[in-house]
Amino acid sequence: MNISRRNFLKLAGGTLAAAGVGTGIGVQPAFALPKKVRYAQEVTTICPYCGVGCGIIAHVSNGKVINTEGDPDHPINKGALCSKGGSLYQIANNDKRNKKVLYRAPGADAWKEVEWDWALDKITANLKKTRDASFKLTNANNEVVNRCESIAAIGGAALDNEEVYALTKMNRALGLVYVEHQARI
Amino acid sequence: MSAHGDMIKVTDGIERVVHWILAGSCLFCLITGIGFMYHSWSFIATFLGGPYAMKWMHIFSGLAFAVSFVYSFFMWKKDCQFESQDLQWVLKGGGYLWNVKDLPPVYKYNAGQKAFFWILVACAIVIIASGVVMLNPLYYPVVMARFAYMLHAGAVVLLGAFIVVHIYLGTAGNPGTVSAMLTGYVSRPWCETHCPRWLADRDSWKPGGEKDVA
Amino acid sequence: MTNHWNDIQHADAILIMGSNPAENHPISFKWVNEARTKRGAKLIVVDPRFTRSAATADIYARLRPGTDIAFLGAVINYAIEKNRIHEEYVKNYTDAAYIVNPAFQGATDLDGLFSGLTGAKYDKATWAYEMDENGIPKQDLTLQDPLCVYQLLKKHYSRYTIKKVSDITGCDAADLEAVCETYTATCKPELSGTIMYAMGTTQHTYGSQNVRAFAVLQLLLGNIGNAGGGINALRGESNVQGSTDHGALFHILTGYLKYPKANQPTLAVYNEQNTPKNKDPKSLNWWGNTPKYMASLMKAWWRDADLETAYSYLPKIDDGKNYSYLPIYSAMANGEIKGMFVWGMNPAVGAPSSKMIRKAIAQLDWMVCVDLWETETSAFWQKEAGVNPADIKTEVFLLPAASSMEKEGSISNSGRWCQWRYKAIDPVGHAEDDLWIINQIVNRTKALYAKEGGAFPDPIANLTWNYGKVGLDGKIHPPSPREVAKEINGYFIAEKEIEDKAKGEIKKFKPGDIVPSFAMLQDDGSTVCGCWVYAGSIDDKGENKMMKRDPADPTGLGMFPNWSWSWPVNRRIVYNRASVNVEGKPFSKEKPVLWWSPLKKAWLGDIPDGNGDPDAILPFIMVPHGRGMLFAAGMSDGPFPEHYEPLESVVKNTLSNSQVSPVITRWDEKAKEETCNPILAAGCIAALYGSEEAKEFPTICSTYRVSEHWQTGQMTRWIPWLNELVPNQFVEMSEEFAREHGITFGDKVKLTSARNVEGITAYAMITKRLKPFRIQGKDIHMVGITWHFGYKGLATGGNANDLTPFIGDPNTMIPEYKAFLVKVEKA
Amino acid sequence: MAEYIKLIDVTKCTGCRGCQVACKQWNSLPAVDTMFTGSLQNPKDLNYNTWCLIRFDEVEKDGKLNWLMRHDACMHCETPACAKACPSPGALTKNENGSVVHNPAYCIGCRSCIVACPFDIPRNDKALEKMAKCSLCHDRIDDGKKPACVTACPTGCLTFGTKEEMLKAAEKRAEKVKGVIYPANPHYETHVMYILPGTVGVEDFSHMNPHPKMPATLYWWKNLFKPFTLIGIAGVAGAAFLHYIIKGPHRVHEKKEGGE
Repeated sequence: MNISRRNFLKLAGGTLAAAGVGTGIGVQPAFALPKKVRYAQEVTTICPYCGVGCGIIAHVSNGKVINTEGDPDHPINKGALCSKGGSLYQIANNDKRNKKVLYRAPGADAWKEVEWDWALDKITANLKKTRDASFKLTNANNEVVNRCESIAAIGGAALDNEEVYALTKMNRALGLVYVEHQARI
Repeated sequence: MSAHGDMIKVTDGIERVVHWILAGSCLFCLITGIGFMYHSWSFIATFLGGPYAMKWMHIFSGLAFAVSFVYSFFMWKKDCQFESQDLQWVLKGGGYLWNVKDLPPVYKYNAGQKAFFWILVACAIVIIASGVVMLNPLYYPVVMARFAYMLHAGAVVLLGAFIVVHIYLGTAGNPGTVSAMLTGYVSRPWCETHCPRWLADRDSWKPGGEKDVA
Repeated sequence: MTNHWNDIQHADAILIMGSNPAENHPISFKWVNEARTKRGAKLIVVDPRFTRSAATADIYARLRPGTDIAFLGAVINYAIEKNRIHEEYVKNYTDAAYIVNPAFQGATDLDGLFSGLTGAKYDKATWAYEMDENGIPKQDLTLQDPLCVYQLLKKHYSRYTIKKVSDITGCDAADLEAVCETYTATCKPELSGTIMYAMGTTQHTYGSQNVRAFAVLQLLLGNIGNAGGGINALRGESNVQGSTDHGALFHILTGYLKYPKANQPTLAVYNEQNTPKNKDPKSLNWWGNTPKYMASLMKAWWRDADLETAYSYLPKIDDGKNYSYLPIYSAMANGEIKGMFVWGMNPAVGAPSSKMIRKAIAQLDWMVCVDLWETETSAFWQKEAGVNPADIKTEVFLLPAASSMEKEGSISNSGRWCQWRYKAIDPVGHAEDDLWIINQIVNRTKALYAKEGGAFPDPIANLTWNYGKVGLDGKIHPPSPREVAKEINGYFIAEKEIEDKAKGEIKKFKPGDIVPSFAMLQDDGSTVCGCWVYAGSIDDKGENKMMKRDPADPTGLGMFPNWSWSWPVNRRIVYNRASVNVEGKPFSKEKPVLWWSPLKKAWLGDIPDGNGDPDAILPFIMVPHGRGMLFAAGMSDGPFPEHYEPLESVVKNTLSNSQVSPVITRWDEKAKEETCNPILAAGCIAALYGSEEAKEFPTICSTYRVSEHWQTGQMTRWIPWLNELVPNQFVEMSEEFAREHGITFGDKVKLTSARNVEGITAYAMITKRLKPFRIQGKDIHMVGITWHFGYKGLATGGNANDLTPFIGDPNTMIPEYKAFLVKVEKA
Repeated sequence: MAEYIKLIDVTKCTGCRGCQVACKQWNSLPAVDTMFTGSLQNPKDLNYNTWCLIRFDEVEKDGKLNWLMRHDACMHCETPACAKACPSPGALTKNENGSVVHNPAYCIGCRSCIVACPFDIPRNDKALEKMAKCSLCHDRIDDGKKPACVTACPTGCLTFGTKEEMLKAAEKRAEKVKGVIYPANPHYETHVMYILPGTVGVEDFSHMNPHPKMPATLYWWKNLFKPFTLIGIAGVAGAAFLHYIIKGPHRVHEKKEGGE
């Protein structure tokens, strides 16, 4: 039973569709939901939650994710998804996401929306100030250490490989030694 | 009043209004109910603006039916008390089914009319009570709700049939009757035939009353 | 994972211990069930709580939190006593036959300790194999020498009898025996058993030894390297595997290269100390390649500097000093750390004793958080956190990050499959992907140092950061992950001719050529490689193998060699040379991972772990001696796993008089010192066995996760559909416990611990799935609480980590989240 | 077109609730405001925006704890009581593929389907005056996909296929795990079937009808009273007509009228 749009309109147009007067339930063509993903673009992605690495298809239409579901071709999950993976749609479509750069001044009791440029410059300035003030060329044993112990960098397990590689490269180039992420906990 | 000629007033205005509210709402409910019951009769809903609109029409019409029913129950119940000679009337087929001349004289309503009243009462109680349950079926135990749906329909079977009888006998079956519920007046011969005892009684209350009125 | 997710379907017995895959890795149950329906595999679940994994298990065994080693000790003892071991495997592929230094003394001789204890540290001189004149460990292939590893192991675990262990763990003896019987049945060469573990195993003071116990058991049963076997760590985050591969921990560089220490001033010294030596010709000793990988990494980071200079740019850590997760916060509390970057992490909820953590964070001058939503960490200064914002002087930046669908790049799952994900939509609002943010910070820092100079600017100024192509408009475009992926894979920067000994030909490479495999990496600075284990992820035509989507499965074993790419060199099962006997014939004909074809003179099947003819090399190529280690001298707390009680325990250790391991870092003792920072002093107290605190906090508590939320809830508590499923924090408790404490259905309870007397509240979930443990004749109660909740998000609730102890494993410093003491009362 | 069956193998369910979210995702159903219910079951019951629900029960039998998790959703009856009770044409229809589908456009919110359902599945929204329930994702079936819940199910608990295949599979599996097929009554056919573990009984599962059948009241209503309503009216009207033409109307004597 293939319900086409035309059939649907025909049905919607007339409630006079024939049905049994008597006692049985006649098989009737059902209404059809709009085929929401039929004309959408499919983009494959991998679930951002646990380490199983399930394949997910995001259906994209007009720059919006309109549906997400398990990738039936993916050998690990074969289309299956748990509750978390199944809710990916609400990550892409979520009112509460951070959409602006936020800044909280010392002692302030609220966020302030700021521009990227301003924030990045301020972060860089803070970074340099802290690094320069505490950079150690040698340790107590007079061994060369070239490190900055006053800045820590944590996290990265939710980043892509390329990002976390760049992050490690940056952290170590800055001289950080307090470098940790979720693998430890 | 002379417009009525030699006519006898059998119903007053309130009675007629209540009757027609009752009759109208009942018929409307019956028709819309049939529209719900038979998907193939969904044109009824279409004429009335769709099944959703029809749902509310059915409910409000049912409300009118219920109110007018309660009023009419108290209005007519006294006149519809059975008496001993009603049995006789029934045994003779009320003079409708076969020609019998010596019917016991009827007061205001004959046994058939009384029976119709009481069947209406019984069915209406069932229909209204079940209808109330159906308004909020989820507030009641599911078994009760299911019985409500069944009884609502079951009572309609009975009531629907009797309404047809009532309409036939009130119109084509007994010419001259319908005016009782339209103008309130019927002819004297009609009265002599259908409610002789009541007529006699009436004349005794108001000697020549009818003529006065006329 | 030594194996991968699809491979679980080949198991004949599945031991789920210290994990709860039905809830936390639900899709893995697809393959668990596949094994059960297709092969009739037995599912064994060992857990303190009757979890959703246990709901369908064939055998469920309960154990008191923190007694995993005792439990596994009983299984190991059973295997040895009943001779249910894979003898051929044990003799050929493990160190069972190696002779150990006669001066070594174990827990049986030293009442739970090992020889060499000096203060709070082991001197491991005696934990060594005896070497022959060629520098190869001495062996007794009869396994009868009382000094051989096998006999020492046997002696060590002889104390772990069913009866004894049942009394320690609280596990019913019949259940324990059923587990032993069922799991050790996989000792038959053709059978395999897999162990699925996660944080229930590792988040213990003895977490590393718990995993060691798995390794010992699997080696005895011959379950590593084969299909349906292995030790499989179920990783909790989508790319925690990849981020570890890329060196996001203090003690490693990319590809698990050891992090340089202050006493390794030059690359030459570093290479000398970190390149294991081995004289056994059969051992590949893969870490012998360390200089090549290190040189390629240095060239990736500081291309224009010579290798030694580049090495000098790397910050060095002090030998013996720990810079890991817990020390970060103790340093922060002490005011030593002034600034912090937080990349999608939420320590205000996730770190142990998190109330103290939030106070430590308040000591920072500035913090940069990069996240999709506001987290408890980025909002630690808000009123909801129970603080006065005006008192907190920390500057906080919250940068909006792109979600996984709003950028592209690869992530590596637990089974080491590196899978590419594509960009579906543009980031919401002003959000940007992390690479863009990192790139901005690096470029701006470089510019700032170029302009102003500063402390040791060379590593920043000279850092090779050639990402972002110049567009037609003359501007530098944001970096593409594809450029970075190429650097991670590696390419040549100088002309090079490399001789392929196997094929007897010479391969020529010119600058810009892709490095086809890590075997081609050079120690002379002619190659660049960001992470050697990822070398080969891009083929010589530049095709990114991580993007592959070919569902073909030529072996029929579900290895899908052309679906994405698996490190190393697309090998799907590591140590797979252990799945064949010395003649190259698979132990299991039914599910051969690989096999030697004498006709073709080649290995067929999976990519073999190390080339060469059968018996030419030993299978455990990452181990210097090439054999699986039953005796692990590398561990800080003993070469064999030994049971000790958790730091916070109401039970005396009845196996020895060593209540806790002597080598764990005792912040609780430091906290008692008068000089201790008050933040640390309050946050590090522990309710030790026999102390007053232990009497006040008599109930064992364990934290855990549920299927519907993730980690600290920093993502999932913003997802309405998931909050609908689990809207509130709750505490699981047995009906017996609830009765004793007058707690009834729908009540809220308050939990307090030695570190948090104000406590947290949660709903009581009274369940038949928890029961008191019968231990040493007493009923011991436990409760379980999720750690998904905090004060931000659409669903909020008590933060379980406000209760957890500040104590870590001596090897990895992983915090103890699974066994600590609390008091539960009706709120 | 083939007839399909969704088979729910309760022995394989691990209660991850992927189905619950997948259902909401595909059908664009908003989250419901919930509170802790004492167990993991949440929402507490099916509702207008929750068409499938994992129900959790803890049952101790023979000293063994059974943690039962059951995917509860529309059973898609062969003779759906809901559609039978429905007064609005097109609001509840049964498709050839076996799915019983509601169309909110035609639903008038009368709730008779909820009362009629032997499994207590449909739910209504009071304000919207609409009912809703699982549609077996018939729109996905049309596109050659499996229902969202089945696609999402990780453990193989939910499977979907043609009637013949699934009936065979159900028997095989039930035999293997010594389980019970539900509904057991061969005269009550549904397009959703369960395999229940043999260690517990149907009555151990909450919200499960041990003897599903079309309510007798509905049978009386639709199979008896419904035809008799029109038959009665038409019959009486016919009889009246016959009376009129045969016996004629009961006229009052004219001459009497005039004679007076």
